Amino acid sequence: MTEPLFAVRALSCARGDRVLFGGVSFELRAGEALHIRGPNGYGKTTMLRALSGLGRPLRGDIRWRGERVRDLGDEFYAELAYLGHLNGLREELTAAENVWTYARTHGGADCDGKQVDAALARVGLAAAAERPARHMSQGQKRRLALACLLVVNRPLWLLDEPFTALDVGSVETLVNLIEEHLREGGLALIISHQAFDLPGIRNFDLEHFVRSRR
Amino acid sequence: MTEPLFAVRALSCARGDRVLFGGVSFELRAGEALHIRGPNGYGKTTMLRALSGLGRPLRGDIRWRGERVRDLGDEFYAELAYLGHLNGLREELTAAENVWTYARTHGGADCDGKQVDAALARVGLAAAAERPARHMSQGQKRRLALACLLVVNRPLWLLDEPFTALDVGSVETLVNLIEEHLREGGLALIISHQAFDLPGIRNFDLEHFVRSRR
Amino acid sequence: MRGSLLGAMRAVFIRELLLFWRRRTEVANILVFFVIVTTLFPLAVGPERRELAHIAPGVLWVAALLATTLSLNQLFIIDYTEGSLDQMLLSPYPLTALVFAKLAAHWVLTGLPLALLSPLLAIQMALPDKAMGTLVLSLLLGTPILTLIGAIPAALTLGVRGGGVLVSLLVLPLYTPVLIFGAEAVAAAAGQEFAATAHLSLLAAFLVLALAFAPLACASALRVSLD
Amino acid sequence: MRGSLLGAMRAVFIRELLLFWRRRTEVANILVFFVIVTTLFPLAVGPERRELAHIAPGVLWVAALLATTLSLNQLFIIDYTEGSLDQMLLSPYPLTALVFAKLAAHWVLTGLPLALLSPLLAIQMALPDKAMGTLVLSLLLGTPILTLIGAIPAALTLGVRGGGVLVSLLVLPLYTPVLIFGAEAVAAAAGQEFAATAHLSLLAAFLVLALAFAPLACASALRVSLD
Amino acid sequence: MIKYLHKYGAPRRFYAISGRVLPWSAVITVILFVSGLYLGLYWAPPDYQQGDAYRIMFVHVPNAWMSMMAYMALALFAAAGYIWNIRLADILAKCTAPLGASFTLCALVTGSIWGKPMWGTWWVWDARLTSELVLFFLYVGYMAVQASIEDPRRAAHASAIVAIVGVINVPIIHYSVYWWHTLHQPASITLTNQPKIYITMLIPLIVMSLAFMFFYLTMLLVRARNEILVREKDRQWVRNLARKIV
Ligand code: HEM
Ligand SMILES: Nc1ncnc2c1ncn2[C@@H]1O[C@H](COP(=O)(O)OP(=O)(O)OP(=O)(O)O)[C@@H](O)[C@H]1O
Ligand SMILES: Nc1ncnc2c1ncn2[C@@H]1O[C@H](COP(=O)(O)OP(=O)(O)OP(=O)(O)O)[C@@H](O)[C@H]1O
Ligand SMILES: [Mg+2]
Ligand SMILES: [Mg+2]
Repeated sequence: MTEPLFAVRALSCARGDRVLFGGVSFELRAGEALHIRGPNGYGKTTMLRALSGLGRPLRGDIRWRGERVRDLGDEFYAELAYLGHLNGLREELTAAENVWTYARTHGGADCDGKQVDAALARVGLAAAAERPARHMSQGQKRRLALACLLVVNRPLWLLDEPFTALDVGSVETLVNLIEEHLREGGLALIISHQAFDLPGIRNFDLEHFVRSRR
Repeated sequence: MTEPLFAVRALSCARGDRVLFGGVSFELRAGEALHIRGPNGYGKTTMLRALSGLGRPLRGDIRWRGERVRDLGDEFYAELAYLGHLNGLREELTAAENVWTYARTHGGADCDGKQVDAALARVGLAAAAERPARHMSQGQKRRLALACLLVVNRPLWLLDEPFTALDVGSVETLVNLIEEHLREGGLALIISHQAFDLPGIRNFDLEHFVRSRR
Repeated sequence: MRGSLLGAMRAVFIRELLLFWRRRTEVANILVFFVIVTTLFPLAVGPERRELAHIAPGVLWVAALLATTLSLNQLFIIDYTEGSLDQMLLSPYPLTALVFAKLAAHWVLTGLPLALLSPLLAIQMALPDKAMGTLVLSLLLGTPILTLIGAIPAALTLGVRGGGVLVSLLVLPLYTPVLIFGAEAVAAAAGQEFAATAHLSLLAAFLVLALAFAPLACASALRVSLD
Repeated sequence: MRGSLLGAMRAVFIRELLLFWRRRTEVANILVFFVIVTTLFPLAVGPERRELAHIAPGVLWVAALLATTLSLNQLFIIDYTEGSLDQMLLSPYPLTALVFAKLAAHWVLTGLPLALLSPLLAIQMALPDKAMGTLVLSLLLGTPILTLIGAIPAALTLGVRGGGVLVSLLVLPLYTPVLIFGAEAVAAAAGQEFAATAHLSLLAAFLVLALAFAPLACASALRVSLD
Repeated sequence: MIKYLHKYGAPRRFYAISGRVLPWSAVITVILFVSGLYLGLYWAPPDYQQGDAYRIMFVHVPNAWMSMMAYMALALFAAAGYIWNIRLADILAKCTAPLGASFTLCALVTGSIWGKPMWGTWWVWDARLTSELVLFFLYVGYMAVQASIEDPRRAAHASAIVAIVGVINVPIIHYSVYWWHTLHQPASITLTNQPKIYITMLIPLIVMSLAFMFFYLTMLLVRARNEILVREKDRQWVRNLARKIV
C-alpha cells in the first residue's frame, strides 16, 4: 500500500465563536476521492476552505506528502486546484481570457491558445471562447470555472458543489473528467448534495463530527 | 374543464441581438405545475424573467385570468412570487427581519411575528430566526429565500432552480411545499436541472423551441 | 392583497433604518469623511485665516456634496447584486413610493447629520459666526436635493461595472446649481453683501421640484436597469 | 510548476489592462471626476483670478487625491465578490508580487493620465506657467504613493459592508504628508519663494518607502480579509 | 520569551492577576488626581500674564502627552498580537484605542478652550494642532475597522495592520506638518513664545501627568477585564465566576 498523499488529523473548525465540528481525520492516496456530505450549515464549505489554506482551522494537522501545509506555503498551492461556491471569473473578460489569465497566474506558463481551446472544448464551450463571461448563463459560467481546472495540472482537486447549475449532460462530462483525473493518480474532495456516480469514491458524512448544530 | 389561469402564446425572447427561442405556448390551470428543462444557456432564466415582468419578451402574449399582464401592471405582481438565481436577501438583516420586510413590502400587512416564525419553521430555520443572513451557509440562505414565498399568499410561483444548494432533506421539504401549494389551487413554474418527484407535474423542454444555440 | 401602501413605505423606511443601524459605523464614516475633506483643504491651501474664511463656504459645500455622492454609490448596489431589487420591482405597490421611502431614510441618515455637524467644521475654517445659521439652513435644504437627484444616476448605472465613478460623473453637473446657490447663500450671509434669503428660496424651489420628479425618474431608471 | 514569477506578474498586469480597456469609460470617468472637482471650485469660491491662482495648487492636489481615493474603492471589490481573489491567494507565486503587478497597472491607468492631464486644468485655475513642470512632476511622484498606501485599507475593508467610505476614512489621514509636500512644491514653484526641489525629493523618498512596504502590507491585509 | 508571554497572556490568568492590581492602581489614580488638582488649582500662583486661565494647562498638556503615548502602546500591543498571535495583546490594543481617542479629543477640546482667550479663536492651523487632529483621525479609523468586523480574530488582525501602518506614518505626518508650517511664511500666532515654565507650575504638571498615566492603566485594566469576560462567556471559568456572583 502506498503512502497517503493527503492526510488530515483531528481537524476542527469554528465560525465566529462557535465550534462547528471536531475530530475530523482521513487520508487520501493517489487516485482516491472523497464525497463530502452533510446537511446545510454543518461546515462543509468551512472545512474545504480550511483544507485549501484560505481559511484557518481551529486545531488539527493537515499534511501533504508528509509535510504540514502551513510550512509548505506556496509550494502546497502549486499542487491544488480549488473551485468554490463562487466561480472566480471576471465578467468583462472573454472565456478564453479568463482561462488564460488563470493558467498564467497559477504556473501554467506553457499554456497557449491551443490548450485553452482544448479545455473550453472539454466543457462544451468551444463556440463561446470569445464571448465575455457576463453574457453567459449560470451553467455556462460554472463550466468555464471548471475549464480553469483543466489548464493547470494539479494532483489535488477541491470542489465545492461543482454540479450547481450544470445541465444533465454537463454533470456527466464532469464526472468523466473527475474519473480521468483519478485514473492519472489525482486526488479529489467533492462537496455535493446531489448524488453522482463515480466508481470507487468514498463517502464522508460530516454529520458524525458535528459539535454544534444550528 | 376550468379556464386556464395563466396562458402564454407564441412567446419568443432575445438576449443582446440573438433570438433565443420562439413559439413557446402553454397554459396552466389552477393546481398545475410545469417543470422547465433544457441545457445550459438555452434561455430558461430569460423566459422566467420575461414571464414575471422583470424582463421584456421579444414577441408573444402573456395573459393572467384572461388579461394581458402588461396591462395589469402592479395587479399582476400581487398574484405572483418569484425566486431567482439570487436570493434577494440583505445580509445584515436577521432571518426574521428579512422575511418580515419582504412580507410588508409585498402586501402581507397582516403578517406578524407568529407567521414569520411559522414560515421559518417550515423551512427548518426556526432556531436561526435571530441570526443575520451573512452568517448563514449557502443552503440556509436559499431556504430563507423560500420562507419569503410562504408569508405572502400568491397563486403563481415562479422558481428558478430552487433546489440549488439544498441538502437532501430540504429538497424533500420543498417538494412537499410545492405539492401543498398546488393542492390549494396554486400554479408553479419550476426551472430545474435536477429531477424531482412531484406527481402530476408536466415537463416542458425548451430545447424544442430553440432558435439559436451557442 | 390586504396590505396598505403606507404600511409598505413604512416597512421600506424601517428596513433602511435597520440596515443603517447594523452598519452604523458607515453613517459615522460619512460624517468623518466630511470632516476629513474639509481638513484637507487648509493642509493643501495653507493656514492663513483670512484666506480660509474666504473659501470656507465653497469648501464646506463641496465637501458635503462629495460626502453625499460617495454614500449614494452604495444606495442600490447591494440590493441589486443580491437580488432584493428584483423583488422590490415585483412588489404590488407603486415603485415610486417605495423608492421615495428609501431616499427619505437615506437622507435622514446622511444629509441631516451632515447639516447638523457643519457648524463645527465652519469654526475650523474660520467662518464668521453670523453665517452659521445660513450654513445649516442651506445644507438642510440642499442635501435632500443632492440625495434625490443623485439617486437617478445611481439607479441608471446599476448594471454597469465600475458604476461608482460613473455616478459621480453624471451627478456632478446636475449638482452645479445647488452648489452655487448653497455656497453663495453662505458667502452672502458671511459678508452681508446681499441677503441670503434669495438664494435660500431658490434652493427651496429646487427642493420642491426634486421632490416632485426625482422619485419618478429614479423608479423608471430602476426598471430600465433591470430589464 | 513550470511557470515563472515574472510571467505571472505580467499576466496580472495584462489582465488588469484588459479589464480597464473593457471598462474604458471608467478610466475616463476618473479623469472627468478630476476635471469636475477642479471646475466646481471656481464655481463655489467665485471667479477672481488672483485668488484662484493662490488656491490652485491646493485644489488640484486635493482633486487628484479624491479621484484616486474614489478609484481605490473598486480596486479589489469585484475580484472579491466574484471569487477571483480566492484564486489569486491560492496562486503558487508570492502574493506580494502579484499585488504589486496589480497596483502598477492601476497606477498606469489612473495616476499617470491624471498627472498628464493636470496642466490643462491648471490653466483653468490660472496657475502660472512656470509651475506646470513641477505640477506634473509632483503628481507623477505623488500619485503612485497614493495608490500604494490606499491599497492597504482597500484590502482590509473587503468583507466589510460600507467599505467604500471606510477606505476614505482610513486613507485620508495617511495621505496628509503627500498632500502637503505635493501642494507645497507646486506653490513654491509658482511663487518662487523657495525651490521646489526639497519638497520633490521628500516625495521621492516617500515613494521609495511606499514601494518597499506597501505591497507587503497589502498582501497581509488580503490574507486577513479572506480568512 | 514568547512562551512566557503566551502563558501570562492567557486571558484567564490575566484576569486573576489584574484583579489584584486593579484596586491599587485605582487608589493611586485617585490620590494623584486629588493632589494634582490641589497643587494646580490652589498651590500654584496665578500667571502674571494669563491670570488663572493658564491652569487649564494641567489638564491639556497631560492629555496631549497621553494621546501620543497611548498610540505607541496601541501599536505595540497590536503588533504583538499580530506577529505572535497573543490574544491578550489583541484585547489590550482594542481597549487602548477608545482611551487614546478620548485623550486626543480632550487635548483638542481643552486646547480650543484655552485658545479662545489666548488667541481669540477656537482653532488655528498650527503644526501641532494639525498633527493632533490627524492623530485623532487615525484613532477613529482604527476603531471604525474594529467596529465593522464582527469576527474578533479577523477584527484584531485587520486593525493591527491599520495601527502598524499608522505608527510608521505618525512621525512622517508630524514632521511634514511641522515643515509645512515653517517653510511657509510664519503664521501670525504660534505656540513657541509660550511662557517659561516655573517650578511651581512644573510640579503640578508632573503630578497631573502621572495621574493621567495611572488613570490610563486603571481604565485599561477595567476595559480589558470586561472584554475578556465577554469573549470567554461560554467558557467554564467565566460561568463559575458568574455563578459565584449570582
Ligand atoms: C486645539 C488646540 C490645541 C491642541 C490640539 C494642542 C495640542 C498640544 C499637543 C499635541 C501638545 C504636546 C506637544 C508635545 O509634547 O510634543 C501640547 C502641549 C502644550 N500645549 Fe497645546 N494644544 C492646543 C492649544 C494650546 C493653547 C491655546 C495653549 C496655550 C497658549 C497650549 C499650550 C501648550 C503647552 C504649554 C504645552 C506643553 C509644551 C511642551 O510640552 O512642549 N496649547 N498641545
Ligand atoms: N461569515 C460567517 N460568519 C459566521 N458564521 C458563519 C459564516 N458563514 C457561515 N457561518 C456558519 O457556519 C456554519 C457552516 O457554514 P458552511 O458554509 O461551512 O456550511 P456548509 O456545510 O457548506 O452548508 P451548505 O450545504 O449550505 O453549503 C453555518 O452554520 C453558518 O451559520
Ligand atoms: N446579460 C446578458 N447579455 C447577453 N446575453 C446573455 C446575458 N445573459 C445571458 N445571456 C445569453 O442568453 C442565453 C440564455 O441565458 P439564460 O440565463 O436564460 O440561460 P438558462 O437556460 O437559464 O441557462 P442555465 O441553465 O445555465 O441557467 C445564454 O446563451 C447566454 O449566453
Ligand atoms: Mg457550502
Ligand atoms: Mg438559468
